[in-house]
Amino acid sequence: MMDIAIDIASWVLLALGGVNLLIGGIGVLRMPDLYTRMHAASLTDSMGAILVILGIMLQAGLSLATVKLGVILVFLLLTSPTAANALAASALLAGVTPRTGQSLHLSDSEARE
Amino acid sequence: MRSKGRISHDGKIRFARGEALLAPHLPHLPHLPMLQVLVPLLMAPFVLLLHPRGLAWAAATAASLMAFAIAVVLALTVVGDAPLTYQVGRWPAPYGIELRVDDFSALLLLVITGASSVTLLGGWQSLARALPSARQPYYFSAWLLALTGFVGIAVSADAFNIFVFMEVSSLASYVLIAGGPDRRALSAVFKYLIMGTVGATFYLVGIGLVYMMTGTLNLADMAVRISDVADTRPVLLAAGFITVGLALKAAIFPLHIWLPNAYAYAPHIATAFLAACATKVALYVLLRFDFVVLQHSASEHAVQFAGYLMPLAVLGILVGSGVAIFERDLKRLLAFSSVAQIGYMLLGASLVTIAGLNAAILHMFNHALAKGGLFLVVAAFCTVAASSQLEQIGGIARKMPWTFAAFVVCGLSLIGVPGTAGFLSKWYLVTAALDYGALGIALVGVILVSSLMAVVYIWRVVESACFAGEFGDDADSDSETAAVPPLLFIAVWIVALANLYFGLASALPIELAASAANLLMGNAP
Amino acid sequence: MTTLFGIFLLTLLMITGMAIVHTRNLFVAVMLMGIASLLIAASFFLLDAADVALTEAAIGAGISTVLFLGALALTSERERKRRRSLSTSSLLQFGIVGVVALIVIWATFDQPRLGSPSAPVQAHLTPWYIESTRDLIDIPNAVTAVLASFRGYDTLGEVVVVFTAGVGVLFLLGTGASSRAAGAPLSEDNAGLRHYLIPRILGRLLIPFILLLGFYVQFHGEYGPGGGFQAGAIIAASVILYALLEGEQRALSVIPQGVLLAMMAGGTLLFGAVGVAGIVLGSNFLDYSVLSEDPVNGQHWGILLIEMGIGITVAGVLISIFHAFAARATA
Amino acid sequence: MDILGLYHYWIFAVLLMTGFFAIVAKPNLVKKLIGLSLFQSAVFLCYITMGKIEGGTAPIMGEGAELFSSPLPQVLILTAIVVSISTTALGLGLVLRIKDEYGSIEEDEIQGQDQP
Repeated sequence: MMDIAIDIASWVLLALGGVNLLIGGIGVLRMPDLYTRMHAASLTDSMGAILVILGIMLQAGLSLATVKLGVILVFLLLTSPTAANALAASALLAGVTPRTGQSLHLSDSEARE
Repeated sequence: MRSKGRISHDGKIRFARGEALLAPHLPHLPHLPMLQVLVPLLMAPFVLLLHPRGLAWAAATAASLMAFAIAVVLALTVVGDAPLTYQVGRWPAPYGIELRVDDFSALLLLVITGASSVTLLGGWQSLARALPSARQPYYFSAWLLALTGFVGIAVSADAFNIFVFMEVSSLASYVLIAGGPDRRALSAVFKYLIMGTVGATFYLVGIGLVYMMTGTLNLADMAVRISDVADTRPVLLAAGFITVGLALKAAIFPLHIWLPNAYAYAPHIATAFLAACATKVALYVLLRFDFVVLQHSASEHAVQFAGYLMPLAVLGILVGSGVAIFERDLKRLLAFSSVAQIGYMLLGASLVTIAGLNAAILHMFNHALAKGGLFLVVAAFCTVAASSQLEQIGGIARKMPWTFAAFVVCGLSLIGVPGTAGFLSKWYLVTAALDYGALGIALVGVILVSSLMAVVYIWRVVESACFAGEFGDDADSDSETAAVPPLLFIAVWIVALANLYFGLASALPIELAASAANLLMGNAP
Repeated sequence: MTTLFGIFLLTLLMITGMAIVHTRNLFVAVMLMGIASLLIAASFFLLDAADVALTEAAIGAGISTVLFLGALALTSERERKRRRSLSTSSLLQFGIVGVVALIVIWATFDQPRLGSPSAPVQAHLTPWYIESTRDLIDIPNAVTAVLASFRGYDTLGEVVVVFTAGVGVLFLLGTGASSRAAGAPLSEDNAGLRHYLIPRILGRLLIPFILLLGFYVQFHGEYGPGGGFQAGAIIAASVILYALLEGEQRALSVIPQGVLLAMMAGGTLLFGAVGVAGIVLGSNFLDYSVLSEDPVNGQHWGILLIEMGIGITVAGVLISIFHAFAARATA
Repeated sequence: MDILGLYHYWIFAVLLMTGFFAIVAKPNLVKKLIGLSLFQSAVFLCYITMGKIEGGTAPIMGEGAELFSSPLPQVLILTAIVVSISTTALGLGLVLRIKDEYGSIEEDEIQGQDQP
């Protein structure tokens, strides 16, 4: 009984994580400029990673694998937001300005003109 | 041996005829095939750390001379005798990597190490002028690495090991060429890098497919096991990939387009070294693979090999010589002549007879002598001339008559005038072609026409060196010995005299080439 | 299931490959190349090649991407537009490429199928390698045994290739140290990411762990996936990260160019010396069994030492190449 | 069964030629090197595929496993990967020098400058 409950919980987590990542992917494709795209990518990425790893942890049960997964999770939570931060900061430094107002609704080539 | 618990080794190192003679003096004789590679290999990192002026060159030259000495001993040991084998790490042959020095590889080793030693010996001033002193250790280290690569290919009996050393030699050759003073050296090297890597990767695909069908990488083992699967599609495809890949590396017409610029813009000394051995090593692997592994197994292979490569060889001979006639730059002229000479070697091989192979292999040796000598003379010319353009060297014969005389000797050898080394291989080639029947007559015609073309382009150089102005006025102001570095002068004449010597009394290369040809056609000596 | 997943990955890989060729933005192409490397690495993992997967991920997706980006920063990010998009020559090239691809596919029908136990690759040499690894070398990882002992000579050649590349790049570009006055004050240019607090703090936190991972991979190569090449790449990555965060100059003062050169040469020489020891002790080159009274123990020593040599050379070369590239950017 | 058993090799063929196309058709030098990397990666895939054995595990002998995939192709490809990155590094070094000397990394522009 317990096993089935854990199994169901883990699959729910995995599915939720997968959906999160999918939404992130769609966001990257659909958003208009670099910053909004990064917004889509970084947030859903972290959330998706947390959910997926929790799901796998439940699958693995109490073992060495769970500990390793925990370490991976900590690593991901540290690095992925930092990478996003560094990327955004460098973009700003390189002169990519965030789009606001009307220009948000224009396509790339229109905005450039 | 202390190694207990090891499986027995069936293929113990065999001592050859020279053992009784040399063994007391050379305790490392059984290790010589390995030392041949190790001497330059282990010297290269040392050279990198030698920064004081000239020391890197001296160390590199010493290593190169030592490698040459080893090659001579190896050649004397294996000539007409059983090959020397060496099991690296003492692992038996198809499992571990085997080194194998037979007559063919011994001949090639002589060419490689000899070319490296003579060019390095004579090249100090020329290279010192071309390179800033801070970069010299890198350059001489790369030189030894190129030597390591060429030598490693020649002694290896393992298909994948050949690939690894091919890459060592290629990467190092790129560096050697990129040291040229002209910026065009860089774009030439880039083209060479792309085409060379494509060639090596094609070769890798080819041996991958053969490995897939036979499960082995050792060339001898491959030759045995391939007979079961000889006519399957992957093996046919592998033969195609290997031939095209190595043809790229060997600059066989029409895949030669990287060669003229690479040779023309490299430092003169590096050109002399690479022209003497780089393409020949690739040709060596091609012949080895095609004749030892593929020829006897794939039923149609001999026909295909001759059918595809003979027209290419003939075209290469004619086009290479033809373009050389109209080149205005001496180095490019000689580079196009190299394309033609590779055609000769290929023509001999594509006859698929012992006589043809014999001519091809002997021509490898003789062409290295002639072309290496010619490029060395170019280096000597360029110590006073601004560039190797024909106009720039006008009248140089009056300024440096002795160096020019060496040029004429090597040029005659390239043309194939009796009394020089080049004559012998051309004579063998003509004889081999005449045995070939009706088509053979046409081939002899091609050889004669291209020899006449060689006369024309060598004459153009002689003409402008003797009769055009430029150096005529200050001919007396500066003596020749002051203009040409003495070491370079000596090196030039060593090669020129070798051209004469091997034209008259050349027992060793002829014997090596003859038994190498027998070996390739499957008749053990 | 695994096969299907493999096919899915490979299909993605094929699409990525075509996108790489198609895109005109070189930056995008490099990023896609990184993705392709990771896809290949994942496929290798499914094909039971853990060592190769690790190497492909560390070198293909990691170091190679860094080098390409370094080069792009100094050249240009976009391919120039062609006027004629479809000329006869490009159609011809396309045709030739297509025909060759079809020929290769045509040849596959005679090949052993994926995973076939009767394939020559499995039947001929493999059983010997597995058994001998167990009996004569006595380490769990057969890949390390083949790499370091049975075909150790190939590996020596490979180290020499890396060394040659290092020599070549330093010859072409000059060393990182020589193009800049030593001890120059930290300027905007070579200060790295010093002004960015978050990456710096996190980097300081991570670098020790990356180094630790590098050493783990180095010394654990006999028991699991790993070895000198991977470890060298990881250690180089940690130094490169340090240089990115703290600036070129700091990184060079921690490991000066002279030390890097000594590492390049020393690692290769260490490998060679272990091999020569075999000759001196009365056996063949690269025979480690004579290094100790017990041949199996000797093999362990030999493998440990040459893996160290590999790691040192690879780390030295990769860091040197990075510095040579980076010095151009700031010069 | 052919599809499952040969798909890896087909992808190898397609990738090999995709990379080759980039090498011959693209005039940008960096793009050529990217194509070269792709070209070589395809070969890695071919080798690793032939080493796989049905139902085997990675050739690391732990407890339990009895059937191992072949270690030899893996070793060869470890070597080839390193060779590939070495070539790429040297090629990029050349590209940087070419950019310095010619101010361009497009093949036809460079050739145009070389012709007087």
